[in-house]
Amino acid sequence: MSDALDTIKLSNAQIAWRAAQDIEDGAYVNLGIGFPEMIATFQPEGREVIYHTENGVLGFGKAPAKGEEDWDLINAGKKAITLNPGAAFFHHADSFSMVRGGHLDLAVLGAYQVAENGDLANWSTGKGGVPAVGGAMDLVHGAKRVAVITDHVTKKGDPKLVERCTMPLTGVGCVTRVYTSLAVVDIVDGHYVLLEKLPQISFDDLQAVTGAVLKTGETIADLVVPEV
Amino acid sequence: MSDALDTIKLSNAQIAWRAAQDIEDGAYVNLGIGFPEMIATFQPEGREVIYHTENGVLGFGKAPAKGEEDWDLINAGKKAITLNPGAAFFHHADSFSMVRGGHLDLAVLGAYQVAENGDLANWSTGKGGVPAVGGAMDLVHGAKRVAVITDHVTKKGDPKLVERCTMPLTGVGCVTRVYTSLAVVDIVDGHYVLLEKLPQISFDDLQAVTGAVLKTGETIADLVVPEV
Amino acid sequence: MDKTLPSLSEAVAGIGDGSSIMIGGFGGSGAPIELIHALIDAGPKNLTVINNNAGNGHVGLAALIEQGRVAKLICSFPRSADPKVFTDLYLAGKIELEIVPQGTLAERIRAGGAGIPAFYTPSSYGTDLAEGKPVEEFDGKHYVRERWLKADFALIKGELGDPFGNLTYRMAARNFNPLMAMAAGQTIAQVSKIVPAGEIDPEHVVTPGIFVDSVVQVADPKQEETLNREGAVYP
Amino acid sequence: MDKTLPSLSEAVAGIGDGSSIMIGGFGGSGAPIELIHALIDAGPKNLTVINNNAGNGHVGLAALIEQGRVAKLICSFPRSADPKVFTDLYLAGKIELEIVPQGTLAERIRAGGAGIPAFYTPSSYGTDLAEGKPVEEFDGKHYVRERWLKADFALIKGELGDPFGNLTYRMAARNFNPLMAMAAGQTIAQVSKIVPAGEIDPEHVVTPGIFVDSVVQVADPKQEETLNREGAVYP
Repeated sequence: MSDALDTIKLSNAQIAWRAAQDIEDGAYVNLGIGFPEMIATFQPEGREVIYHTENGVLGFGKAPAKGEEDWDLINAGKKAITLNPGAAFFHHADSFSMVRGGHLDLAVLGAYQVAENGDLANWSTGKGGVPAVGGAMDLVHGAKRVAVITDHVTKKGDPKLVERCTMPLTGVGCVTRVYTSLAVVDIVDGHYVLLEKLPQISFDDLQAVTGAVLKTGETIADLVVPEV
Repeated sequence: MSDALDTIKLSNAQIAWRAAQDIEDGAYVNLGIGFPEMIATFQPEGREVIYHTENGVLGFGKAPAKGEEDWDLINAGKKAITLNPGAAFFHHADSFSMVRGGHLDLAVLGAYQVAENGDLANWSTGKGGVPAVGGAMDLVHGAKRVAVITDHVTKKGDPKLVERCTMPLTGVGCVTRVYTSLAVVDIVDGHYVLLEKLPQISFDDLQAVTGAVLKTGETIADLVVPEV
Repeated sequence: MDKTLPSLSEAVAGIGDGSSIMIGGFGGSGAPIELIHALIDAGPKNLTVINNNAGNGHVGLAALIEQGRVAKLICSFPRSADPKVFTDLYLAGKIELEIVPQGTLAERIRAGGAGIPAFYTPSSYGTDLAEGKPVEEFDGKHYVRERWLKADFALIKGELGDPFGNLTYRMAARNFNPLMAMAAGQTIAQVSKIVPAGEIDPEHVVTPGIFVDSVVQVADPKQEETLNREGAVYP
Repeated sequence: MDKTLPSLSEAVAGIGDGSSIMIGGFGGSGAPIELIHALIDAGPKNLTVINNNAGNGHVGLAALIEQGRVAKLICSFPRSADPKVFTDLYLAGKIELEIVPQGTLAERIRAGGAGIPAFYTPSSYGTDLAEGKPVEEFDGKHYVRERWLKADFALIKGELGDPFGNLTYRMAARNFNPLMAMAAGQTIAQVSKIVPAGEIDPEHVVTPGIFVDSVVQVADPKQEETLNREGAVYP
């Protein structure tokens, strides 16, 4: 099963592409460090999205050319960025006022596990090592919508969409939508609701690799993503 | 007695002059609206004092010439001010961070009553009308020293320095020094300690118009103030 | 992205009866007089207004109160040279008043904008204004718990504004304006000049555009103080 | 008023063993590398350091940790490309770590500077990081109570500074610096340039001088990122 999934599942870039399609024109968005940052690459033409980074920049743009980096102008992932017209700098308390105060339209984060009650685990595997949380526990509160992008299953094939998280929580009941390598799923009233799935996988096969019941609405749309 | 006091007591300007002598070079100071504002007039030569006003200005200077007022540049008393070099503007939350956060060296306020435990009543007579508190309840907390300037007695001759305030409190245990029209008094461990008195009044006469016991230290200095 | 609007009337058109409105300014400095007058023209009533003061004379906030539009005022200092309009209504029991220490008012609004539902402050401890509020001791000192303050709308006054809603202010006219911009469902700013995006140095932006919903230019804004010295009355 | 000092060594001379020190910066951006190196030279140990990270490579905060001067670190994210110095000491149980969510860290520091002893935040509710902290429900949602954070000293990095201690910052190097300036008993700032009083427009001051105790010029400050790419090691 897991092998079969590997041949049809979306790449990270494709998951990012799919998530990018739902970001409306004029949205204020924070993209988590790493994988979620890729979403900005796929911003649809004609839409203006204002990106926020925790370390005090609103309205940043693409990465600078190599050699053009200014290390005072970085994002939360410590990568060099550039500014778009209309950008602003501010300190960390103002930055997290934007986050916590409900001013962001969307935050997109990665996940170790997401539960059907909206709980998210993405900061610690709970296995020791050096703990590090960053801004994740703040980002899951306040943004009007919190979405997750993730592989549908772990490398071992275990479900990442579960009934209850077994790993240390980042936030409680915070996630409202999950974009996976196989499907797009909303979280509504403590249940998963399947919105889209890859046409190559049957509902039953998808349910089999999902750790909680997938409810469905009137229709299940095909999850169609171009090669990117 | 009250009539006799009237002939010897300091004027408001003289009380302000006396308070001004204790403000050290380099101090950050907030002067309450009205009477306390007069203290800035008597800043001793050679001392640089940085004045803070609640409405978001640090480092303001004298009033502008008549006709030169800019009504966007006012103090908490809504009077037009000017800026000294090194001034800064900030919003109200930052301004009260300076107040509440212990960054001011001194706040000087007027008083209806001061109690020997440091309680201050200066915002409401408790007699109805329109209540209005402004920044007084914030200023009494946070400044490293809170001083009061006041007539020693009310117009009716009642003591303003009392054992316990009978009027609505502005703050609890906040006042550390009182400059009156007859004396300079510290508040130490819940008691008044007389530091200076006008040479024209005897200790007993001063005690008679004071509503709580005046303790004394080793010496009582003469309160000597020029005509101003 | 273009948050600019062509007229004051469009800017306030969405404000309905019963709305709560933060209005910037400290006395006349930073008061969005033209937006308030547009609000008077628009007609909503039964408003809750959050402002440091209660207006002066017969313009701006005083005029809004005089027109009987304000059911409740949350402020720190409703006394001043000429707050007659408010005083008369208050003493007649026709307007509700919540008095908040000025620093607490600022912090409550900031907390509303910052997603902090409650905080502790030393201000007002042991006074009548702390009555009924939870008290806690930290490190041997007593503090009063205060709740955040939010509003449906904020009417604020800036100096420069751009299409993204980035704002600067003019001198002490800054006061409550940047805080209120953060704490309202919809923030409407009048500015002396709308400039193209990028013209405000990102280092000098005081209110980032994320806090602002619409920007309208009032090229030569009137000062409450000046209007009152001229004896102006609105409408 | 002249808060300028002629040398880094004088700026850090008052920092003794066992001090708590806030150090500005987010990663290398805004990190006062030269002040940290002067602190290494000065020699105090058993320090508690508050910083968003745990340093990188063998310069700045990482070097301070490597020299065994830091007993405890309060931070949000001690993981990064090369935090080997911290990681090794931590896994060997030789350094204490308090992990704080980044927004809570910023707000706790701001609260320390603003005289707010405690506040409620939704961040970390229901997680391991909220263990032992009071929880309260407001309007049907749960929040965790967090305490202010203060320090004996703050070492921060600005762009321009004047003799009054007024500061500006450079781009995203602002980050925690203005907050830490507010929350320390003594705030020591390195700036790229000291300018005469009045040269920083009062509208553009980010940290008003009241929050700053001393200012020292480091005309050409090094970036941690650049130093690490060069493989620099301090001392």
